[in-house]
Amino acid sequence: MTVLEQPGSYRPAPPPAWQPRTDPAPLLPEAEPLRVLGTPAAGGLDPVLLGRMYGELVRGRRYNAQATALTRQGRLAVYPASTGQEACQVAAALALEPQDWLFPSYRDTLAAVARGLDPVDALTLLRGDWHTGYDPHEHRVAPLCTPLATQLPHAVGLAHAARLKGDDVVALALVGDGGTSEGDFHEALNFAAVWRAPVVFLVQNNGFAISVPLAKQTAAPSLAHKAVGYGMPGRLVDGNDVAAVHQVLTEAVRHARNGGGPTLVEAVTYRMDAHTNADDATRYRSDAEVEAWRAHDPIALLERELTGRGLLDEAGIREAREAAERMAADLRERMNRDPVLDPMELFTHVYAEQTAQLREQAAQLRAELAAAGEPSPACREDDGPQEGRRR
Amino acid sequence: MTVLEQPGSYRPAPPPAWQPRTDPAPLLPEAEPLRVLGTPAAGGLDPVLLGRMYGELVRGRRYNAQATALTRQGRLAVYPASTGQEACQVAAALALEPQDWLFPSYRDTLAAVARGLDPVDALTLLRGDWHTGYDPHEHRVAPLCTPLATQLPHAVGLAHAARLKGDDVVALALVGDGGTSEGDFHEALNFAAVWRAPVVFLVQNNGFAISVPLAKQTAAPSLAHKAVGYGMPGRLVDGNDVAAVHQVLTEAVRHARNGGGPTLVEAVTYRMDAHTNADDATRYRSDAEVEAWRAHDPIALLERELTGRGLLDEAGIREAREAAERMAADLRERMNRDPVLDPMELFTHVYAEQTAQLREQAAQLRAELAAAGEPSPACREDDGPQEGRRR
Amino acid sequence: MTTAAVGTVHRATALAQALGRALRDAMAEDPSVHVLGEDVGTLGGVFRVTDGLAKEFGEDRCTDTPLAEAGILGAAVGMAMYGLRPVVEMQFDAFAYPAFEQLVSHVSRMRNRTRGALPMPITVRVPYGGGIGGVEHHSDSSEAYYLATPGLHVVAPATVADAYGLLRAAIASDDPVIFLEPKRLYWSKDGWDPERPEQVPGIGRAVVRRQGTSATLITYGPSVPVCMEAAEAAGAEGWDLEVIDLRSLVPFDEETVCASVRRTGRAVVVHESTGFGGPGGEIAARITERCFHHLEAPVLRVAGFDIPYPPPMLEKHQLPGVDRVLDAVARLQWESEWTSEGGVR
Amino acid sequence: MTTAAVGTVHRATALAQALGRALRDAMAEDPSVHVLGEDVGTLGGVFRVTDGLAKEFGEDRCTDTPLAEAGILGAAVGMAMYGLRPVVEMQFDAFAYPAFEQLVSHVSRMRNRTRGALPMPITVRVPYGGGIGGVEHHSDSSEAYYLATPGLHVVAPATVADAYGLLRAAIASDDPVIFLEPKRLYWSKDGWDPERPEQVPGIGRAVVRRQGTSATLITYGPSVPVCMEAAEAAGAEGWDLEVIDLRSLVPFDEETVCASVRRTGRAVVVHESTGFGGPGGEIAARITERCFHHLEAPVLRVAGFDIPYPPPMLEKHQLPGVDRVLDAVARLQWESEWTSEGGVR
Ligand SMILES: Cc1ncc(C[n+]2csc(CCOP(=O)(O)OP(=O)(O)O)c2C)c(N)n1
Ligand SMILES: Cc1ncc(C[n+]2csc(CCOP(=O)(O)OP(=O)(O)O)c2C)c(N)n1
Ligand SMILES: [Mg+2]
Ligand SMILES: [Mg+2]
Repeated sequence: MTVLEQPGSYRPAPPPAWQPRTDPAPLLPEAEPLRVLGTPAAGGLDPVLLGRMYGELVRGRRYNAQATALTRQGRLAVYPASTGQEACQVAAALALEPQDWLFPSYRDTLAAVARGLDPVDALTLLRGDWHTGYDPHEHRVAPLCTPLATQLPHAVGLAHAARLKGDDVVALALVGDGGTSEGDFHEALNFAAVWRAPVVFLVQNNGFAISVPLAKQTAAPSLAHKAVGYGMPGRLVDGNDVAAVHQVLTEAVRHARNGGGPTLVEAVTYRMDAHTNADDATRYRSDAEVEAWRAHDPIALLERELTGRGLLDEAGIREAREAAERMAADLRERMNRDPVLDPMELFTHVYAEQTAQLREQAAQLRAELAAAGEPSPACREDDGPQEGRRR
Repeated sequence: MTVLEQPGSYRPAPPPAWQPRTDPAPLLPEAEPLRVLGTPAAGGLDPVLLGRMYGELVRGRRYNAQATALTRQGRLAVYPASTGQEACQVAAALALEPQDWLFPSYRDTLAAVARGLDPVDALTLLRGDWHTGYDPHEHRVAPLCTPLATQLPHAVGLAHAARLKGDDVVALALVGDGGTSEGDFHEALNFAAVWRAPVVFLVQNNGFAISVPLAKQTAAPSLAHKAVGYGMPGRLVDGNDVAAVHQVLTEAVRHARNGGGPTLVEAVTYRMDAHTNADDATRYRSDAEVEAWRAHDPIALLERELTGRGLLDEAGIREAREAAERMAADLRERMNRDPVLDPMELFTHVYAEQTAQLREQAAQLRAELAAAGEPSPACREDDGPQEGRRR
Repeated sequence: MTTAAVGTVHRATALAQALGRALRDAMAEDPSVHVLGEDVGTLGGVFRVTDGLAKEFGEDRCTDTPLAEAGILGAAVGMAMYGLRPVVEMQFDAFAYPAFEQLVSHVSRMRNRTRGALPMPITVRVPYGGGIGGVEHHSDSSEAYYLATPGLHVVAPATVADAYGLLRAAIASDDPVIFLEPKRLYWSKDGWDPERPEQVPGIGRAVVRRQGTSATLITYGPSVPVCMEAAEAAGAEGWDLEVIDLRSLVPFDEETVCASVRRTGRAVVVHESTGFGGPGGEIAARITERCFHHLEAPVLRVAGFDIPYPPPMLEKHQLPGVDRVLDAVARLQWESEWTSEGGVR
Repeated sequence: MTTAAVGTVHRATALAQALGRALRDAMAEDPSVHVLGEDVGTLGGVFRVTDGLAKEFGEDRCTDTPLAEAGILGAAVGMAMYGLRPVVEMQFDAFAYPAFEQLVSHVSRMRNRTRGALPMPITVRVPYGGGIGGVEHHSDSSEAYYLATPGLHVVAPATVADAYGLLRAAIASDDPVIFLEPKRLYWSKDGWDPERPEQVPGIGRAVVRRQGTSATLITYGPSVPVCMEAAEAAGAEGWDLEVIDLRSLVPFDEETVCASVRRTGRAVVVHESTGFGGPGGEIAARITERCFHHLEAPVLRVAGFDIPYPPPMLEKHQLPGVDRVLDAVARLQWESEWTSEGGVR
């Protein structure tokens, strides 16, 4: 049976014989965002996993703060913080197996770090260094994607390709509430459903696309309701409840892995910081709103659960914070070193084989640099494809 | 209150206070395509309207046949027939008020004709004459649109503009099942819902996008289920039941007119002819399937209803057919005359004011034509904007 | 308001603000002008160009749209069909690409398709070009795509006065205009007075920004200041350079350009966009076709390298600067060097 | 099979069939080659280029996708990331526009962005150009958009042998290739033998289709036969024209082109795409930069008018035909006419 032969494959039939392709009822999302922390369901959770998530959340919060600070020191060109959204970031990373792929958007540095990327490499783009500062194959993390929603069809294609090859690989793609309005969102979800590709879409609905609130973005009951229009299940989850997000994503990943096809997950969360360090959030939202969300902080929610159940004490909290500080210190230290970029590398990766035209232009730049007394650090005569400078 | 201020305008709230933007239940489509003909509901229908629809259906069927014949005589470059879909075409035209706008796709010549367009003008594009052979303002019919789904945001923008101006105008936009996969479909529906624009989307689900069956186009329970993801009502209707399509569209148009916003209507129908005269449908579907649909023919359905209720007899049927024959004869006759095109008009409408560059190029063509002994029929020195040749 | 106060104000008017002023004045004069785009309302745009418009004219006139560029431009088409004059903001150059089909297949052709019945008085504002330290996708020079699309006007101001005047002209135009805003000049000021805006001729007219006799630099948008600086520097080397600011690429002001080149006999086209297939090719070819026997040297081009726009830390190598312009001028065969090349002549 | 039989077969191989054969051979040799697009499977494509592939290799290798070009190309990006070699069919030129963002922002840049880690061995087949009586949107020559996008190769065959050879090369390339298929030549035949396909050099090599001494016609794709015909006709007027078929626009074979022009001293670039901002500008400018002192006349261009592609009944006026090419050749200043122009020289 090929991937495309689906059970009950539809043939058009006149209305008397018409049937829905699938039963819509099971595709509809929960009536309100799923919560686990603070509910009886939390009792069944693995304490080791919870502890790990706690450490990652604390580290992630610190990472967001440190990266934002680095923008003020001119060490980062820009930083779109995921402060307040750490539960989504961490749960996304932890829901995957090593062979799976993560497709982050430009805001998801943290998810990439939680998945194993070096915290400095993850910031390469944002510090103004090369566009992708890591080998995507190493941790199966696609480049941070800036054009909104365009990474979603990539995730579908990769998952589809893996399935065709018979590999056990699931792709998890992240997108914002604003990104759901793009045509690429629609096309990706439709392809995924038609191909039954093993892919999970996680919408981090943080209430805003820069300044535009959700009410101007959609009139849907919830973003998760979009799923039924593609014939895939929609799930709605409290995006600040790391256990709930992790549970929903793990279920969706398992469903995909077992051939069940894609799932759309909406995590309701909030962007506590401005859009980026360059944004002024007071222009479009009130402090009161922000404060209301602060009372629903993802770290606090988990901390409450863990301390309440005796799984975390003052020492544990201190330990987590200290680990986060160490990470931050290391990040600060390494980010304060100036990266060494080779201008000649501009011509190296445009094509597999450099064209005559680019050779000529490379020669021009090389001559200019030499004339200016700043020869290329790795000045090679041919400027042909070469290993990346840090590999 | 501005158009954009919607009741209950959403502000993000932490999940304990989370609510769906709207109740999804009323947005879901009927469980199976709505039928009116042959059901008790048909009893309440206006006999005059039914009679008019019958005449239009018969005329429409004949129009499709005649136009297809004209392709064989080389009088049309191509014709995408709507044979079998006449109920959708006719109902779409009749559901609108004169001030409303129709946005047809390339297959919807018939809807444009049913709305009042001259049958010959409606074929201008398809005969290889100028791209749009009519003034869209005259009958409020947008140009037949070839790039799939791209007309949908136009309809939204026009409806939105009319509403901003306080005009009582509804836009009805037609699209195929295949067209629902395009990003523009998604973006248009989303804009319409967010803006509460007075627009109705009619998907003619005829089972195929050229050769690609619906099963490879979507995995959704039905295309009408897509509506809920935008927060608009979805309706599912038997597309061969002209009374049912008319009823659903009329309701949707009224809803839009009353400020209720957009509706997505899926009409389940079937394309009886090949995709166009150039297509070979036997490559991708069986005769048996076509025959199954022939038993559910839109004209036969209405004929059965009308004759059963004594509203139509042999004479009436004959009369309708004769009227259709007269239309066909007139079409044949007028389409057999060679249209006179002015090559110099190529430069007339590119810009409001002709650029120096185009003036130069126009002069070149004029000289070439003169040298070849075929001067432009309306050879004017300036070739500036001028009235269309037939207006 | 005293003259002194006006002086204080106008010296402080940055290009971005002049654009905002143009939008405001156009909206005040003509109720059919509507602004739409991502974040143009409450926020006033990421570059604050539309700041205050939603407040002054209401959200129906200056509208935050859903995040979907094809949808925005497609809706603008429908609005234009109904008689409005939409001004669309694309947030950055590369984020205009999703709207490419609407632009090429509809915006540019609707008038022609309908034989004039449906004109498209749409202005598409595109913050464009590099030099702002923007990460990937925020520094594209995409004008080549628009140039090659008949039916569009393509405009790129370089001064505050032109920013105002050309945007007014674009909005007033009954044709679609791609309005390329040089991001890197958004905060530049040049003494423009918003209370007495100088008259800018309509779209399609180049301007000689500096008169000279030795050679002509032909440029537009963010490269205009670079060429002016290069021309100043060239004086020291004995070259008296003329600088032409094209202001609009379509329509192309061949007359002004060719008149200059026929006089100077030498020309360099300068732009930031990549060279291959870029505007410079068209301009150089056109000049050569029309002025061949006046040319002492081939028309040269100084452009971005034919590579994807570099990361911020390397972008200085991509941007045509004064040195590269002067290098090109130096290669305009001032000596008898070419005769030694062994050419046909 | 007898030689005679082979002869019968190969004389009957049309360009479209050779393309299908190239796909088939590539798929047979390399299991990572996947074809996807609208109607490519069961139907075999609207031009029947992919006929039989789904049957031979299964629907997972030759896949009818949903109707969404950005989705198709975007999925191809992901497939390429996983090591496949997707060959995407865009149904017609103008229907590639919805995929423009994926093409420009990802396909062309992914290798560069990732410093070589994620190459994009994607072939995008685009049936292009006019002359087939197609209604609006079915006859665009969109190569200018692709030319101006670094990271893409742009190829356009004109003969059956090149169709086969270049498509094989495109599929084998580790870089993305825009493969422009001249619709109007789909059914042309020129004696190519599928059993003994002649060797075609890789992408980036032009070919001199006709040697001549008076002037060089530089062209590609559907305009190649036009130029060949013009060259034959020119003989009668005493001109011995050289005809260069570029075969690929990117990389551009400057060497072959410049060598010819240096010899002939005169050149005309011919293409169907609109002139302004089209490939001809780049080619003419480049030749002039490199061969200035060998030129007896400016490099001229014969191109489509700068208008939206006309309706079928008028398209003959848009397409550069033999007469226009000869008119341009006649304007290459054969006499002393230019000296009388009063130019500087
Ligand atoms: C195609 C495209 N259009 C516009 C932008 C500019 N932009 C960057 S982030 C952003 C808002 C994104 O909102 P959302 O999807 O909700 O993600 P969030 O920022 O909230 O994480 C916009 C408009 C872009 N990156 N890509
Ligand atoms: C953007 C775009 N892509 C591809 C095409 C080519 N094309 C023309 S009709 C068609 C199938 C349309 O199917 P559907 O939307 O179901 O409408 P139907 O033909 O059944 O009326 C295709 C792929 C097109 N016109 N526009
Ligand atoms: Mg958001
Ligand atoms: Mg269909």
